[in-house]
Amino acid sequence: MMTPVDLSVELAGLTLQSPIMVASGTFGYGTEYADLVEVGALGAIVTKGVTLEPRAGNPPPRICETPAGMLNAIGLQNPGVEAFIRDKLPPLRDFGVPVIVNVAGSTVEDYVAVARRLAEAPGVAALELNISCPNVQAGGLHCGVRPDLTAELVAAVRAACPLPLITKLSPNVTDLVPIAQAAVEAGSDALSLINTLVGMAIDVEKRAPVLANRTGGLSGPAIRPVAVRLTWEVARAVSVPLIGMGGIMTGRDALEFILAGATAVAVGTGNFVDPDVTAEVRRGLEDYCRRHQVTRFRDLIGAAQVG
Amino acid sequence: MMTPVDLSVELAGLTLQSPIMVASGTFGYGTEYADLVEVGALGAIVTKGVTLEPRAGNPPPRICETPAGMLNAIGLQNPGVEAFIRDKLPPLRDFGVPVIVNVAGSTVEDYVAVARRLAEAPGVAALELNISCPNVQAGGLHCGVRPDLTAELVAAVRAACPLPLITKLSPNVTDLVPIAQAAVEAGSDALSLINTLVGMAIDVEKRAPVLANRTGGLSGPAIRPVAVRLTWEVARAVSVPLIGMGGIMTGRDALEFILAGATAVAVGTGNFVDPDVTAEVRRGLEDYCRRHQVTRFRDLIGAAQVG
Amino acid sequence: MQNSIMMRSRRATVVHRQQVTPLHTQLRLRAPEIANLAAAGQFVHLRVTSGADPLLRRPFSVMLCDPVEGFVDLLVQNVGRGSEIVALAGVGQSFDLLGPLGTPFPLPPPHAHAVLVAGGVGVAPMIALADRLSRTADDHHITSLFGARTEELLCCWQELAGRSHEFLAVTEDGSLGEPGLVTGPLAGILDVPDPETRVVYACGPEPMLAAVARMCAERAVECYVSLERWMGCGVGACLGCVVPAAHPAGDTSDATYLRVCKDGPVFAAGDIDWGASCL
Amino acid sequence: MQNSIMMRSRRATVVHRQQVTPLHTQLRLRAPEIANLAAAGQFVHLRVTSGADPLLRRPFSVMLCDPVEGFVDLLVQNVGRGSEIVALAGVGQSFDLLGPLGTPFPLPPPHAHAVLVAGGVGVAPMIALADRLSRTADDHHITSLFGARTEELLCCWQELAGRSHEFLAVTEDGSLGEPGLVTGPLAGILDVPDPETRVVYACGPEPMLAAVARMCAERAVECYVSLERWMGCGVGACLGCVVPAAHPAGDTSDATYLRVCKDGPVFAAGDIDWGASCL
Ligand SMILES: Cc1cc2nc3c(=O)[nH]c(=O)nc-3n(C[C@H](O)[C@H](O)[C@H](O)COP(=O)(O)OP(=O)(O)OC[C@H]3O[C@@H](n4cnc5c(N)ncnc54)[C@H](O)[C@@H]3O)c2cc1C
Ligand SMILES: Cc1cc2nc3c(=O)[nH]c(=O)nc-3n(C[C@H](O)[C@H](O)[C@H](O)COP(=O)(O)OP(=O)(O)OC[C@H]3O[C@@H](n4cnc5c(N)ncnc54)[C@H](O)[C@@H]3O)c2cc1C
Ligand SMILES: Cc1cc2nc3c(=O)[nH]c(=O)nc-3n(C[C@H](O)[C@H](O)[C@H](O)COP(=O)(O)O)c2cc1C
Ligand SMILES: Cc1cc2nc3c(=O)[nH]c(=O)nc-3n(C[C@H](O)[C@H](O)[C@H](O)COP(=O)(O)O)c2cc1C
Ligand code: FES
Ligand code: FES
Repeated sequence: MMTPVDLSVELAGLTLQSPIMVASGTFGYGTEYADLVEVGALGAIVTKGVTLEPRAGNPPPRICETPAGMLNAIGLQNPGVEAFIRDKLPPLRDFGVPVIVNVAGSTVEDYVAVARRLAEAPGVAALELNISCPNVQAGGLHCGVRPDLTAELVAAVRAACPLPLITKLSPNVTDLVPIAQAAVEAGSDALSLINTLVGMAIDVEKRAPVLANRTGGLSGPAIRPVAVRLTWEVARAVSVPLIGMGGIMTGRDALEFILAGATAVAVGTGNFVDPDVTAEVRRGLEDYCRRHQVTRFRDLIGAAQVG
Repeated sequence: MMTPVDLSVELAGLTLQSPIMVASGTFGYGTEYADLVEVGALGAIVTKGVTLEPRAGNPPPRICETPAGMLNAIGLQNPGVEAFIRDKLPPLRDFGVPVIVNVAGSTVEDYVAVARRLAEAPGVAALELNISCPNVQAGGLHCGVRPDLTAELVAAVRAACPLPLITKLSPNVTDLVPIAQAAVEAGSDALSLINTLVGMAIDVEKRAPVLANRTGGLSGPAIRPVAVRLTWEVARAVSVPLIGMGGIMTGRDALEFILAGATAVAVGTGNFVDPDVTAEVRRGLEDYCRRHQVTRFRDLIGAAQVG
Repeated sequence: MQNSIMMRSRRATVVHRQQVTPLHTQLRLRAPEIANLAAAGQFVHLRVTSGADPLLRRPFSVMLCDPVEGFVDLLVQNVGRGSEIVALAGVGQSFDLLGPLGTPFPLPPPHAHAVLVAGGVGVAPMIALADRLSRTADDHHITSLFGARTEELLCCWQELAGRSHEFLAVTEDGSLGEPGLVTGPLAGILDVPDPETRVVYACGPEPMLAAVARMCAERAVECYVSLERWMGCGVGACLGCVVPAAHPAGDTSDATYLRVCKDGPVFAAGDIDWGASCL
Repeated sequence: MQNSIMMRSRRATVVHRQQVTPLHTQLRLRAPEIANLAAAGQFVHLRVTSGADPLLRRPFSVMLCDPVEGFVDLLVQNVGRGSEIVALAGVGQSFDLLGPLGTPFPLPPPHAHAVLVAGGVGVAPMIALADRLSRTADDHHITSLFGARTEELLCCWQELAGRSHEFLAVTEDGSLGEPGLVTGPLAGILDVPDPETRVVYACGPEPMLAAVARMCAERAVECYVSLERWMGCGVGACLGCVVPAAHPAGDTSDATYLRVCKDGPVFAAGDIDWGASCL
C-alpha cells in the first residue's frame, strides 16, 4: 500500500500535475503516441516547432544513431501555424494537459506573427521559443548565441503576446549564463535547456556526412552531463523556473536535473527508445520521494546546489 | 597474405609511422602501459599535462562514468617540468616514438618557462599547448575561449621555443574557427581537437555533484559527433594539419576524423576501456585501405570534404 | 479502443532460432498480441538492449504469424551491431517489441494475379503476403520472383515457394535458378495482353524497387513497394524516416515527404519520387 | 619480459556460477595465466560489455585461484548495472579480463599471528589471503573476523572459516554469530601483552577500515587494508582512483595522493590519510 506523492509544480504561471513533460519534436503533436502513452498523466506536452509558413523540412537522411545518442536534422518540418491551429491543436487540447507550443522562425517578425496568432487560439498554455534557428537578419546567426539578439527576440514576442513565455536555450555557446539572463530580463517566465549539441557523423564507405544536412543536433543520454552542468550553472544565475532536458531515461536521470535546480524536466529521445519512459521516470521520482520521506517534491529543486 | 599499407603521415615537421597517437592524460607517461601495449607501434605519445611547478591535482572523487563516456577532473596532477625531464622523459624516449609533451599553466609566463625548459631537454619531439586551463591574469578565463588570448599565448611560446607547436583546442566555445585561425596565425604548426566538454554528474542519494571539483571534462564515444563536426569545420578554415580526437575506439571511428580533415588521430578514453584499442584502430585502418585499394593513407585526409 | 491494444510495447521471448544462412537467422518469438494483429507488410520495432548503446530500436518485418500458438517469426540479416545482437539471441532470451507498426499491403481484388518480387532479406514481408493471400478465399493466383546476388542469399526461399503457384529464383551469378536480375522474368510476366489483371508487390534493394516501379508504371500495372529507412520513433512522431513524395499536393508538410514508419513502409509505387529517393 | 605476460588482457569464460546469496554470485572463470600469477589482494579489471555503455571496466578482487585447473573465482555483489551484468552471466559466457593488477598483501613473518578482518563483500580478498597463508610452510596462525549487517550478507563465510584457525562471524542485528561490529572482538584479540606479534589485514566498508586502522595504530600493530575506488584505466595511468596519502614526503605529485589501482589496492594503514579519505 503506497502513499501517493505530490509531484505537482508551478511553472510560468501554470500548475503542472507532474514535473515530467515531453520535449519539442520528440512527441509529434501528441496523437502519434496516444495509443502508447497515458498522455493525460504528463505534466505538459511541448509540440514540434511551429513556424509562420509551412515547412517541408530537410531532405533525408535526417537522423542517425551515435554512441548513447542520435543526430537529427529534421529541419523544422511543420504545417505552419494556421494548419497547426486548425488540425493539430484541437486533438492536443483534448488530452487535458497544458499544451506548450514550440515556436520557430527566420526573423523576429516571424516569431511575433506566430506568437500573436497562437495567443488568439484557445488551448495554448504557453509558448516555448526555439532561439537556435538561423536568423536571416543576423546573417544566419542563431539568436541563441548572443545575449543582445536573444533579448531582442524575447522582448518582441513578450510585447506582442500575453501567453507565458519559455525561452529554450542552445548549449552551443561559450557562456550560457549571460544569454539566460538576457532572456529573463527581456521577459521570459521560464527557461528550457538544453537544445541539441551540434554534431556530425561520417559514412566512411560513402566518404560523406551521413546526414543530407551534413550537421545535426546531438541528443540522448550522451549529452546528459553537459545538460546537467548547464542547468546547474544557469540555476545559480537566474530566478525563473528551469525545464531541464537532455538524455533523461529514468527517475534518477530526472533527479539530476531537479537537484541541479530545474523545476521540471522534459523527455525527448527517450520516447523513441521506450514509449513507457515518462511513466518509468514518474515511478522513479515517486519511489525516490517515498524512500527519502520527501513529502513535497518541490523541496528537491536545487537541493544539490547548497553546499 | 596481406600487403602492408603505408600509414605514415607528416605532421608539424615530424614524420609519424602511423597516424594513431595516444591522447594527453590517458596514457600516463607511457610506462604504465609498457606491459600491455606495443608502444613502439604508435605514431606518437602525448604526455599528461606538464606544468612549471609540481601539482597535487584535485581531491577525489576525480572520475565518474556517464552514458558512453566519462567525466574527469584530475586537476593536472603532475611532478612539474623538472621532475618530468629527470624521471619521466628518459623512459618515454626509449620507446622510440616521437614524444609530444602536453604543456599547461596558469599564466603565459608559466607556459613560456615550461616550453623553454623542454626545448633544452633531449628527446622532446613537439609541444602540445593545453589552452583550456584557467588563466589567472585573464581572471580565471580559459585562454582557449578567446582568439586574442589564444594568439597571445601561442605567440609567446612560439617566440621562446623552436620546437614544433601544436595547440589543443577546447570545444566549449560558440565558434571554434576564429580561435583555430588565431592559433595558426600566432605560429601553431598543427592543432589538436577536441579537449573535453564541460559536464557534471550528480549523486542523487548524496544530493551533491559526484566529483569533488563539481564539474569535469566529458570524454569518450559520447562526444565523437561533436568532435567530428569541429574537425570538419576547422579543417575548412585552416591549412595546418589537425590531430582529431574524441571517442575513438575503432578504425571506423578514426576514419570519421581523417575523412573530415584530420591528418592524425589520438585515442584517449579508449585506452582505459581496452588497452588493445590502438592496435585495433590500426588493423581497422589497414583493412579499410586494402578493401578500397587505398595505397597512400594520406589520400584519405579530408576526403569527405569534397562534395 | 482497439488501437490502444494494437501498439503497446511488450516483451517477447525467443522460442526457436534457426540459422538459415551464415548471414540470416530466423527467430520465432512468443508475442501473442502481435501474432493476432499483424498484417502482411507491417513491422515490429525491436529494442536490442536495455542499455544506451545501441540506443535506438531496430525495425524488422513480420515474416510469419501463428495467432493460435501466439508466435511471430522474424528473418534477421546480420548487417551491424543491432541486428547481430538479435541474430545471436538464444532461446529464452527476450526483447521489448513495439508493434505491429506501419501500413500493411492492400490485398488484390478476388481472382487477381498477384506478382510478388523479393530481393534479398526483403523476402520477409513477401512471405507474409504470400501466406496471407494463400489463406484468403478469393482465389488469387500467386507468382513469386526471388532475386539475390548468389544462392546463399536466397534465404528462406522455400517459405516463399511453398506459398506460391509459380516460383522463380534468380541469382546474379546464376548459382541457383535463372541468371540475372528479377526484372528480366518480371517483364515476361507483365508483357501480356491484360497486364492490368496483375498486381505487383515488391520488397528489396532500392534500385530493384525503382526498376520494378518503372516497369509497372510503363504498363499501368498496380504496384506496391515496401521501403526501408533508419528509424527513430517508428510511430510517426520524429519525422526522421521520410522519403520524398511523388506529387506534392495539399498541405506541404504532409506532402513533400512521407514517413516510412507510419505512411509506409508499404507505398503505392506511384506515390514515391524515385528520382529523389533512390540515392 | 615477465611483466608483459603478467598484464595482457584476455578473454575468460564462465565455467561455473553459484548464487551464494540473493545479492552475491560466485563466478568461476577459466583464465589460466591469471590463475598462475594472481597473488592475494590483487584484482582483475573486467570489461562488462563490448558496447559503449557501460563504458568503463569494473574491478573485482581475485577470491580464489586454481593454477592447476586454470580457474579464477570472483565474488560479485550486484550493486548496479555493471556488476549485475557480471552477476547474471551464465556458464559459457566470456569476459575480457585485465590482470592480475595492483599490489598484493605483504605476507606476515613466519609464526606470526595473522588477523583477517572482512566486512561484507570485502571478504573476497580475505579469502584469497587466508588461502595463501594456509598454503605456506611458515606456520602462521590465522584468526578471521567477518562482519556484516545481517546473516544473509555473510557471503561465502564458510570459505573463510575453513581456511582459518579461529573464525568469528559478527552481525549488527545478531542474526548470526556475535552481535555488533567486528571492532569489538578485534579489540579483544589486540589487547594482549604482545600485540606486535599480530599482523592485521582488513577489507570492507571504509568506516570499518578507518576504525581498524586507528585501533592498530594505537597499539602499534602492523595493519594492511584493501581500498576500493572508481577506476578508469586500472593500471596507474589516468590518476582517477586516488586517495589522500598520510605523510606527504618527497615529490608532491607522487606523495599527496596514492593510486588505488597501482600503489594499492593494498596499503599499509599508516600510509592513508583517513581523515581526508573517509568521506
Ligand atoms: C520497415 C523495415 C523493415 C525491415 N525489415 C527487416 C527484416 O525483416 N529483416 C532484416 O534483416 N532487416 C530488416 N530491416 C532493416 C533493419 O532494420 C536494419 O538492417 C537494421 O536496423 C540494421 O541495424 P544494425 O544495428 O544491425 O546496423 P547498423 O550498425 O545500424 O548499420 C549497419 C548498416 O546498415 C545500414 N542501416 C542501418 N539501419 C538501416 C535501415 N533502417 N535501413 C537501411 N539501412 C540501414 C547502415 O547504413 C549500415 O551500413 C527493415 C527495416 C525497415 C525500415
Ligand atoms: C580493487 C577493487 C576490488 C573490488 N573487488 C570487488 C569484489 O571482489 N566484489 C565486488 O562485488 N565488488 C568489488 N569491488 C567493487 C566493484 O568494482 C563495484 O561494486 C562495481 O564496479 C560497481 O559497478 P556497477 O556498474 O555495478 O555499479 P554502478 O552502477 O557503477 O554504481 C552502483 C553503486 O556503486 C557505487 N560504486 C561504483 N563503483 C564503485 C567503486 N569502484 N568503488 C566504490 N563504489 C562504487 C556507485 O557509487 C553506485 O552507488 C571492487 C572495487 C575495487 C576498486
Ligand atoms: C528528432 C528531434 C526533433 C527535435 N525537434 C525540435 C524542435 O522542433 N524544436 C526544439 O526546440 N527542439 C527540438 N528537439 C530538441 C529536443 O526538444 C531536446 O531539447 C533535445 O533532444 C534534448 O533532449 P533529449 O536528449 O531528451 O532528446 C528535437 C530533438 C529530436 C531528437
Ligand atoms: C583522465 C583524463 C585526463 C586527461 N588529461 C588531459 C591533460 O592533462 N591535458 C589535455 O590537454 N587533455 C587531457 N585530457 C583530454 C584528452 O586528451 C582528450 O582530448 C579527450 O579525452 C577526448 O578524447 P577521448 O574521448 O578519446 O578521451 C584528459 C582526458 C582524460 C579522460
Ligand atoms: S521513425 Fe519517427 S517518424 Fe518515422
Ligand atoms: S584507475 Fe587509472 S590511475 Fe588508477
